[in-house]
Amino acid sequence: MSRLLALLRRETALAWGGGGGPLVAVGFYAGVVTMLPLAIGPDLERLAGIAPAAAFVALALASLLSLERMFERDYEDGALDLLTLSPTPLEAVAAIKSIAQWIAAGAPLAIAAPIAAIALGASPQHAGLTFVTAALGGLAFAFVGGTGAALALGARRGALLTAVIVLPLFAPPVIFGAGALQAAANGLAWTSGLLLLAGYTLAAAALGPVAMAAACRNALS
Amino acid sequence: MSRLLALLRRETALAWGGGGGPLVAVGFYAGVVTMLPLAIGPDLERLAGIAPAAAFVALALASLLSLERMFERDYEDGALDLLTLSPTPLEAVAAIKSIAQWIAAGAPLAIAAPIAAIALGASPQHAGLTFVTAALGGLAFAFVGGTGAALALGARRGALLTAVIVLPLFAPPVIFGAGALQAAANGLAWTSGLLLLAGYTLAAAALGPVAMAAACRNALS
Amino acid sequence: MPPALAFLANPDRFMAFSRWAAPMFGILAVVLACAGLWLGFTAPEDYQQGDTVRIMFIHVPAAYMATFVYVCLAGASFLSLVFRHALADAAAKAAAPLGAVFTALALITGSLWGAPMWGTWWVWDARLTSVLVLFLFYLAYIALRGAIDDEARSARAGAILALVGAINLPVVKFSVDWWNSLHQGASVFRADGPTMSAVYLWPLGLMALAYTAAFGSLWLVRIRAEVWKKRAGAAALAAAVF
Amino acid sequence: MSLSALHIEALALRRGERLLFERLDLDLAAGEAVALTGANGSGKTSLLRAIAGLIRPEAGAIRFGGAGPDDARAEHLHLLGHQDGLKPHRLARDELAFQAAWAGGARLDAAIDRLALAPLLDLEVRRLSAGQRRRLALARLIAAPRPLWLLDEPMAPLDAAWRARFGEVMAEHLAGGGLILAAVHDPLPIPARDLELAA
Amino acid sequence: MSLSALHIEALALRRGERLLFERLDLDLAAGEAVALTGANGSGKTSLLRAIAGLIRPEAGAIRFGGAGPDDARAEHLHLLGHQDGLKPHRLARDELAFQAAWAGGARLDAAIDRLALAPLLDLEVRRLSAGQRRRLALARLIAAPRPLWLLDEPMAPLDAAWRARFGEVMAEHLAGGGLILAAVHDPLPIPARDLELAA
Ligand code: HEM
Ligand SMILES: Nc1ncnc2c1ncn2[C@@H]1O[C@H](COP(=O)(O)OP(=O)(O)OP(=O)(O)O)[C@@H](O)[C@H]1O
Ligand SMILES: Nc1ncnc2c1ncn2[C@@H]1O[C@H](COP(=O)(O)OP(=O)(O)OP(=O)(O)O)[C@@H](O)[C@H]1O
Ligand SMILES: [Mg+2]
Ligand SMILES: [Mg+2]
Repeated sequence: MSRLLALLRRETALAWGGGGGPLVAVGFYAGVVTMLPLAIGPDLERLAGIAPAAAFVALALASLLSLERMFERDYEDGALDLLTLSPTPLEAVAAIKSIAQWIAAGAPLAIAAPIAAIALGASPQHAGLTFVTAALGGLAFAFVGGTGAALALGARRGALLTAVIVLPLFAPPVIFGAGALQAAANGLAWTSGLLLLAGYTLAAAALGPVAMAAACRNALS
Repeated sequence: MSRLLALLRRETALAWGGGGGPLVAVGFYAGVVTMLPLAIGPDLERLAGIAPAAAFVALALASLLSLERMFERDYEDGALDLLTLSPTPLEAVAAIKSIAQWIAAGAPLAIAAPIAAIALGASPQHAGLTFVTAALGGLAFAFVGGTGAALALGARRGALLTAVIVLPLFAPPVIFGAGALQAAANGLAWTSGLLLLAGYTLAAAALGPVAMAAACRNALS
Repeated sequence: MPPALAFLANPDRFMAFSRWAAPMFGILAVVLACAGLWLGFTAPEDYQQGDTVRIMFIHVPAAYMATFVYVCLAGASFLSLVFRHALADAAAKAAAPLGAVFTALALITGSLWGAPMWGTWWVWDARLTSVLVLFLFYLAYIALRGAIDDEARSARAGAILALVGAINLPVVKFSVDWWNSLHQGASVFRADGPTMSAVYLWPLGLMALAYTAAFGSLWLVRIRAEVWKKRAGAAALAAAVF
Repeated sequence: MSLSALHIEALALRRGERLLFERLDLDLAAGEAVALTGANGSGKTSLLRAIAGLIRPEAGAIRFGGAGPDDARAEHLHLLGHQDGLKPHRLARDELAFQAAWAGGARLDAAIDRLALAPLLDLEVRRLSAGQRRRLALARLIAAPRPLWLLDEPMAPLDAAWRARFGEVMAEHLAGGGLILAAVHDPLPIPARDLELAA
Repeated sequence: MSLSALHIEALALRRGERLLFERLDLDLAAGEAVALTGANGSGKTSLLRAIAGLIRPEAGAIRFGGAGPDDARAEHLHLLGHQDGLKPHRLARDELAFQAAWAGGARLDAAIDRLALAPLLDLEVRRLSAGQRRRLALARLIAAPRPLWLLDEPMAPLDAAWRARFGEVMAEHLAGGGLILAAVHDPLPIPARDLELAA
């Protein structure tokens, strides 16, 4: 138990990136969210229309940005060797890494998401839904993204290869999550979207660690 | 001269990421461009409205994703030491790194940009303008992004800190570039936007290398 | 392993089998394609779509092959992961670019068809989007394989990705359907009423078989090439002095 | 310490297309040290990694006395490689605490004491000199007692005084029933059998 | 070779809050080698980096005979540190070609030959053993002849045979009028003066 806690603490610190922590994550998010209206121009109606979607895409991209650190550093500097030499199965390590990723990036971003959406002109009455969706979506992004990051290990690649692997896997949560938000904004039923998102997240949390562990073992061998 | 060529070759290869090359870059781009309509929904008119802007923001994010590799690896593995011990001034090294970044990511993305914009529903008649804007914008992103990457060196940070430094600097090219595209789409005058973008790119190319070299020397000392 | 696969799992038997099977499939594909195209081009024009309806004979089989090849890729990947069999991996590696080509063909012909029919090259409708994601998956697989030098590790990483994709692709398909049903956009073009009379169904069926045979032939050829590449590599290494 | 021996039988290792060695045998009992020597590229590091279960042998068997292979690898051995897994931008204190906790170690203070790490704890790992960094990496051997030590050139960056002191640490470990397999280019400062890998 | 000497006068170096050493003097003439010794953390690496101009001295002067400091650092010295600047995922061939070209070296074939790198060129750097990787890093010394070699524990990962051969390479360099300053924990295989940094 204390071993898992120590790992969680380390992984969170590494994912957090030392410096600004959530401030940095949220700053990035805010940057993306401001850039879109800058690019589109200040047409209020158009902005409000895409606000929840844009917030969600920004969340996905922010998750993407932090993926590279999940396994690659540990792989190159030998820490992944240590992580395998322990009673804790590699699957649990992978799960904790994903959760730490979420704590450092997903959770602060989920808190920022409703604010960003409102800033882009979405109605405040769905703030709660936005938060829940972003939190769930972030968790899915962390597990799915980790799988991509682990697969890209040992490849002569770059962050871009991870991104290419991960983006198709990000499609369903984006559709479910942004779809639910979009539906809520249009006064339609959004529960099914949320449920599907929860289902995908659950499945990702169950299968992701297995794939990550297999990919890591493969990269080390 | 052969020294600069060798550096350009190495940097391009490193930025390129070995494997898939432009395929990977373009695949990422395609992924980002796909995600937006997934989130927004298939409303053609709405999509067409944001198409050029989205393509441009995707370009900015793709540039952002590859920044971390520009200096950090060289810093941590000692290659930056070597790069300073040469008759070539560090400013030239920084400029070449930025250009390599553009060759590996910016140029293929500039070629993909018109295609992506058209896929999102923009009118094909502005494909040429989209290409020029994306190419210029990509160059600006490379120089500005490199500056952010160099400044973040040695900070206990993460890709996110680079992003936070860089995003405000990315705002002007996004505004000018996407603004020109938007103006062209609405049948307005777009030359001023393009000129401003070109001016910003020029300024970035002139000042960026100096800032990068100073930041690198500082990180090493 | 099923007996047929177990039989082919031996590289020598596989090489002997594919040596004549590949050209046979190739000839079959040409014959079927000729028949299909003949029937297709002599079929009457569609009263709505006119001549453009003939794109269907290129497009629909390509779209069907896009998924079929992925099933082959995932199956081969599973075998390669479980049995660590080099031939299964060669099969997976060989299938991916073919699948990407079929998918690209479906996308391109669909777009070409869409321009006259829908007045646009592309809409974000459920089917189109899921095909695009499928295409991205192929690209991801190819990029991953290309980026890992070590054969064994490249094989396992690719296999894991292919299997992850096999789980994800139905979800993508299902999710875009769900998403589309929410926003009834201007994209329900799937009016397959008169399109599917027997005059169209026959050439379509023949073309589908032709595509399948062509895939079979190309797949075998590419697997053979992989096997040769491996043998050549081993020979060169044996010759080199360390 | 529930690991009483290491048995390697007819081991063959392959890296890429190259067969590193075949039919390697080794028996290591409690209290024994073996110095693994051999030319560069002869497979010392690969052998240590194979024992740790990180690479799969081409042929042959690796067995542990007193524990199953999974157990032994999870709880009864330390692998200290060329790469020490320390993050350059983290504080030495944090890295040490994690590595010790992860290995299940409770003797953190003893390790800090023994390796004189106290003045280094507040520095970032990247500021440490090569020898200081190695001492930090060695700390988990002491903080989390495990019987089998697989060491890859453990003393190269240490100065003469620290080589001697680490020799004492190894001698104590052997005296307590430990097992040491160390890949080295210079002789070990403790009595040890030699196993030479032919290139 | 247009660098005839290295003069260090009353040098003081500070890292963070710590003053590493003060009033250090050293004169190194063409054809001479100095073995820089001292305890871990005494400042050997820091001194080499200061000579290469990467860190700024607290006090004192570093001068080169026959060239200005900028010139000397740009063209007349090699620094080979703990960190070799090789990218793990690139092919050895590519890394070698770049490092040699960057140092302005035309004698790539001689380096490959002398260090027996030919069979390694098609491997990724991360697959190389520690000693092989060091040989790859040493190659630029031969590929791009420069008079002053600043070496930081150059031979630690090399096996006995390669230590001897690299000793020959160093001896030749000195015979050709080169200068060597090498931080070491073990004696150098060539005649060398000793400079010990007190901790
Ligand atoms: C890029 C655009 C397009 C894509 C990606 C696409 C994709 C697909 C896919 C995946 C299928 C299912 C094949 C199977 O059964 O496995 C299909 C079938 C079909 N497509 Fe397309 N399609 C596109 C454009 C079009 C257009 C423009 C038309 C005609 C107006 C069209 C007409 C059909 C028909 C008639 C079928 C077969 C019958 C059916 O399943 O309803 N497609 N297409
Ligand atoms: N994928 C690969 N393909 C071919 N050869 C490989 C591959 N991976 C490793 N090798 C080779 O396997 C050998 C194993 O090296 P290993 O690191 O085990 O040697 P070592 O005895 O530890 O050497 P050193 O004393 O230099 O540390 C090296 O010759 C290396 O080049
Ligand atoms: N920012 C800093 N703050 C405090 N101390 C520092 C800082 N940076 C480096 N040091 C210290 O400066 C000293 C310089 O170490 P240096 O690497 O020069 O030693 P070295 O003689 O090469 O040792 P080794 O033999 O272990 O390689 C070390 O004690 C290190 O801890
Ligand atoms: Mg080794
Ligand atoms: Mg040192």
